[in-house]
Amino acid sequence: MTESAIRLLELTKLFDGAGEPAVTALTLDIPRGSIVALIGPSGCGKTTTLRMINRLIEPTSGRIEIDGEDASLRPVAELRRGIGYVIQEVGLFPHQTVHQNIGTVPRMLRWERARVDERVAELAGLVGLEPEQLGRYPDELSGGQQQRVGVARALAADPPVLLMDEPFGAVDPIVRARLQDELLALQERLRKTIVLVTHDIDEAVKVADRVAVLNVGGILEQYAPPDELLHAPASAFVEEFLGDDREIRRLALKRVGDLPFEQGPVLDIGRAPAEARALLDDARSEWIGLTSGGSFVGWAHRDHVEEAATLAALPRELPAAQVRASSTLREAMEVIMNSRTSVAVIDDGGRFGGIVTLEQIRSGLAGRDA
Amino acid sequence: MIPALQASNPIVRWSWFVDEWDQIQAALVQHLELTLLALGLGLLLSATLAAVALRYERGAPSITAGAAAFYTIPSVALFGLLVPYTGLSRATAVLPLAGYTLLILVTAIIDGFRSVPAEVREAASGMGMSSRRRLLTVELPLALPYVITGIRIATVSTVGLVTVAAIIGQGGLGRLILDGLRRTFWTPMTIGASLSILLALALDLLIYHAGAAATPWARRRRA
Amino acid sequence: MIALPIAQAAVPRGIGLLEWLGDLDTWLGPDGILSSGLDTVTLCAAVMGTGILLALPPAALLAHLRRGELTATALVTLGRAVPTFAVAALLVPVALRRGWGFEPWPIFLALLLLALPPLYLNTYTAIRHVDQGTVDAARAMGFGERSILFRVEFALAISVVFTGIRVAAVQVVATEPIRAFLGGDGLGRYVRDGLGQNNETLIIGGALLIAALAATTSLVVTLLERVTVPHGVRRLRLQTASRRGSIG
Amino acid sequence: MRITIGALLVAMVAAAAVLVAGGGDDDGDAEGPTIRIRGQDFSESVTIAEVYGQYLSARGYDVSILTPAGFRTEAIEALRNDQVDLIIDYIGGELTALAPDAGIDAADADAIIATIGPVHEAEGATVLDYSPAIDGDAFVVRGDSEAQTISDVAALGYVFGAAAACFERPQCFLGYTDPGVYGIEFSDTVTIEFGPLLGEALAAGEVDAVVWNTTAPQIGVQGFRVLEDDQGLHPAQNIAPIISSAVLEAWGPGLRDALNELSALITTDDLVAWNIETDLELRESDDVAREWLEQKGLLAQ
Repeated sequence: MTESAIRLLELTKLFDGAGEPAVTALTLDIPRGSIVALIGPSGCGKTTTLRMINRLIEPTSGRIEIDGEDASLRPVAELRRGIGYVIQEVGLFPHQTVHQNIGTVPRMLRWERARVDERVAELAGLVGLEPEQLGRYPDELSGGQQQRVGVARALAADPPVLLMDEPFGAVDPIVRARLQDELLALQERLRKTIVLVTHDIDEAVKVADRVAVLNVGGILEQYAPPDELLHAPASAFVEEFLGDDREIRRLALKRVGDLPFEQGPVLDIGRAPAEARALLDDARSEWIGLTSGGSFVGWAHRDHVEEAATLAALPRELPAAQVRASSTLREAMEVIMNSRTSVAVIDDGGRFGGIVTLEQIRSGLAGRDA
Repeated sequence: MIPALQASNPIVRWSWFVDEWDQIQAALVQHLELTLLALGLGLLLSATLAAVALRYERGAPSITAGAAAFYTIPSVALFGLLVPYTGLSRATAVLPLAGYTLLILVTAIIDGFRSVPAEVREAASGMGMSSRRRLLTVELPLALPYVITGIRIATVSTVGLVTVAAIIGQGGLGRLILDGLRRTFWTPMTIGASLSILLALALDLLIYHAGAAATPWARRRRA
Repeated sequence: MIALPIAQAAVPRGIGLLEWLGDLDTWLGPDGILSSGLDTVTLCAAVMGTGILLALPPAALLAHLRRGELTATALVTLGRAVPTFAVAALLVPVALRRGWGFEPWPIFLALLLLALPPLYLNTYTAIRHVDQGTVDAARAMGFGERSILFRVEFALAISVVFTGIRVAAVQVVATEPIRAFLGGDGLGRYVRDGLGQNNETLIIGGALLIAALAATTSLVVTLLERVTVPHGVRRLRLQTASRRGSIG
Repeated sequence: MRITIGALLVAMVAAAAVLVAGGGDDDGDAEGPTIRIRGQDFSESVTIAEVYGQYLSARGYDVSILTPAGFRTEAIEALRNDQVDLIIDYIGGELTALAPDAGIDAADADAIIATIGPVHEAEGATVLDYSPAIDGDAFVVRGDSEAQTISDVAALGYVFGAAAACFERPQCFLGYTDPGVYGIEFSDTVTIEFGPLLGEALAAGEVDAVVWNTTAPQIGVQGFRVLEDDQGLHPAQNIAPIISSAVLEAWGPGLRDALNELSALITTDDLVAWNIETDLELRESDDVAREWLEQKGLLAQ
């Protein structure tokens, strides 16, 4: 594991008047350049933990080290300016334009105007905002656009650390999925240390490199990469929290391209029918796939192959299920089951890439490191 | 049945308007001065009280209740009570008038600051803004629409109330009204009352536009 | 020429406020606080009753039809700017010459003019800004326009309407004392007599009584609201109302 | 944008500060301080203030005629608080205000001056010579009344109307109802703001008798009558200037002489004439005063 960007050491928070601590002796290493998701039921102290990192809440005891330095010893304003902060409600300043919103921290850091403008334009491009939207007020944007502005604002001064508190909780599932993809793409380029609070296990599994599951009172139940978490829950609590379909969730972690390549009973239509018959016998299959010039053109049934003069003359059925190499196993499984067959054709931009069967998916899940 | 008591006494005798323009103008200026003084003082006091109310949540009800109680003291009585201390001076007029703005302005300022969404405050703090900077660049501008509405209401009612201050010789246009009442002379009464209404409307419009210019982002919300 | 000299008889100069208020004679009798207070309460109640009848129906209807927004604001600003004392004083000679006497018409009309703006504006604003989704839902459920106005819009707006009633009532009660300066009596008589006699006890005592009555009025309206308004609606206080210029 | 509203507020507060600080006129005159005159809040007093003010101004005195306000109480308080330097008041009223229990013959103007003079002197003001012009209290009834004297009213069960102040004064309501003086029992009483409303109320039959002033021009025009004060209750109400002693000294004896000369020239008829012009012909007090002064040749200096 790479070095830690943030270390929480025996962190405890007891709010005034509360009987039980909100966070109890939490110790967590957050590796540099990774995304760590904090997840758990409400009352598990995940947001409190996040807010202790940028000292919106001061811990009762314990320590937070950022780059090996005690966070409590740094001036709070300076500390926060070096940490991007994104929240569910976004919290854009309604009285400032998108441009002004994004430029808030650089202005506080007294950057020159031209440099602020340049940075704002760069960030707008990065998060996918149109230049003409920069002059608008937040009220004039959609929820998804507002959230993009929020992310851009948090990234404005290029902070090494980004804290995100249910950043996509307020947008609809389609936009949420797109924003998650964008975050991953962004992380691909920026390699920030990101701490993400979420209550959505799918989001945590999809986005995070490591997931910390917290129990009520901020007690750490398990801290592991998503696949390990899903495959081997450390406690009954985690198992219950992940739900019955946790194995299915694991399907979301692997892609079709990760499976061993399988050509399957597939032939070019220029080949002889006899070859096809031999292949069908070998594979004990009722159907044979036909390709032409590297593209999949359809399935033909064994009965027709028996009488056919050429493969090209065979009556063909178009494939009911198609996936890409980049599709997750979960997507592939859904596609196959919806097609009422047991096989999907891998098609990447017209190129035939092999086939994937339910059997393959099942065996792919069996081993942790398949 | 009543004999013609007086010389022709129309609702407005326009020659009087022309002849006495100096007097009218002076009254108008004095009216404006008193209104601005009362508002300025009222705003300072309200800002202070509202700041206290916002800082000590538990004190807020007593502060608004106090302002509300002050509002119910009849202005005539208040002017009368102050005369032995401050005489027939501007202070005698301005202090009660400023006091009457408190209820409206304190409420408006408190509402304004309470309207600032918690997430906006949190985002500001999370970005490392000092509380002073947050107050000036985030909370104050966001509270402005409420404050401006409060100032508009306070202005309009203060302009009306200033006329009452004529009984202590500081009335501006109220002077004309009182003069007309004293002689059952409609012209000064009509002119005094009409100009007072016009002044109120003009100031209201002015503040509305100043407010709109100061809060361009609220354009859509204002609708 | 009439002088404004110093009081001697009924209320001796220098009598303490508590002493004055503690004297039973101050309260009872034809000029007593109870009778004067009743005078004031009766007039104010009449003004408020008339005001509610005059202001609420057109405000509710126009708001339901979503018409006359500018007119509402303009009228109300105008109403607020009219100096009540001038109006009342102007009406007195008119009333006298027409044989209507000093009271109650001039003061009644002047107070009515004072009460109408907050009544009208709060009702209008409240109904105008009832969530359109709720209204559409009611319409989709087959509510008639009349039911929508009464059972949906007015029901949801009632809390803000009550705020208008409270503001109007307090203003009316606090302004009614000018009646004492225009040939009438009521609670304002103590302030008037105190000013005439340069007697601070009377002025302060009178002002306190009026302020107390105004506070009581506010309380009574609040209690009325509590009895009338369903709990769920009360919490719905339209925040926008105050920003849109209604008072409360 | 924040700057705009901020600037607006700053400007407002700054303007307020300037206005509060300002207000007082500079007295650039070498000879003496500005003489501030303020009339009380009824036409006659306003005109009188204009007459004295314009007169002094024409004679080279530095004069400022303030907005009329209040009545006697406020006028005396303003003199004491150095908010005004010269008032012209009615001596009978002064007596009831300053020495209500003096026990002198209230109809004797000299006796009144002898009583109120020292009271003012002690407070730094000087009562100058009184004028022959009198504006006394008037017990006024409609023309068709059976009464000739105030005593006659006792049998009539009248409704009585007067300004608030009258009801607590021995020389007014208390005197009318005092069995030792007039002993009248009114059937009802109404408090009426002092001025033309008294006449309106009387004419409308809302009241049967009011206490007004003898120079009120409406009395004649509306066909009312002033009843004879057969018990001699009403005090002498000559007008007399009362001036800040310091201002009087600063300007020297010329000012005293000038004021005394003017007072001697004003008559009761002049007061009535002025009131007719201001309250019936609806002319302005400053114009009325200037015309009278011109007519008397007092502005020609």
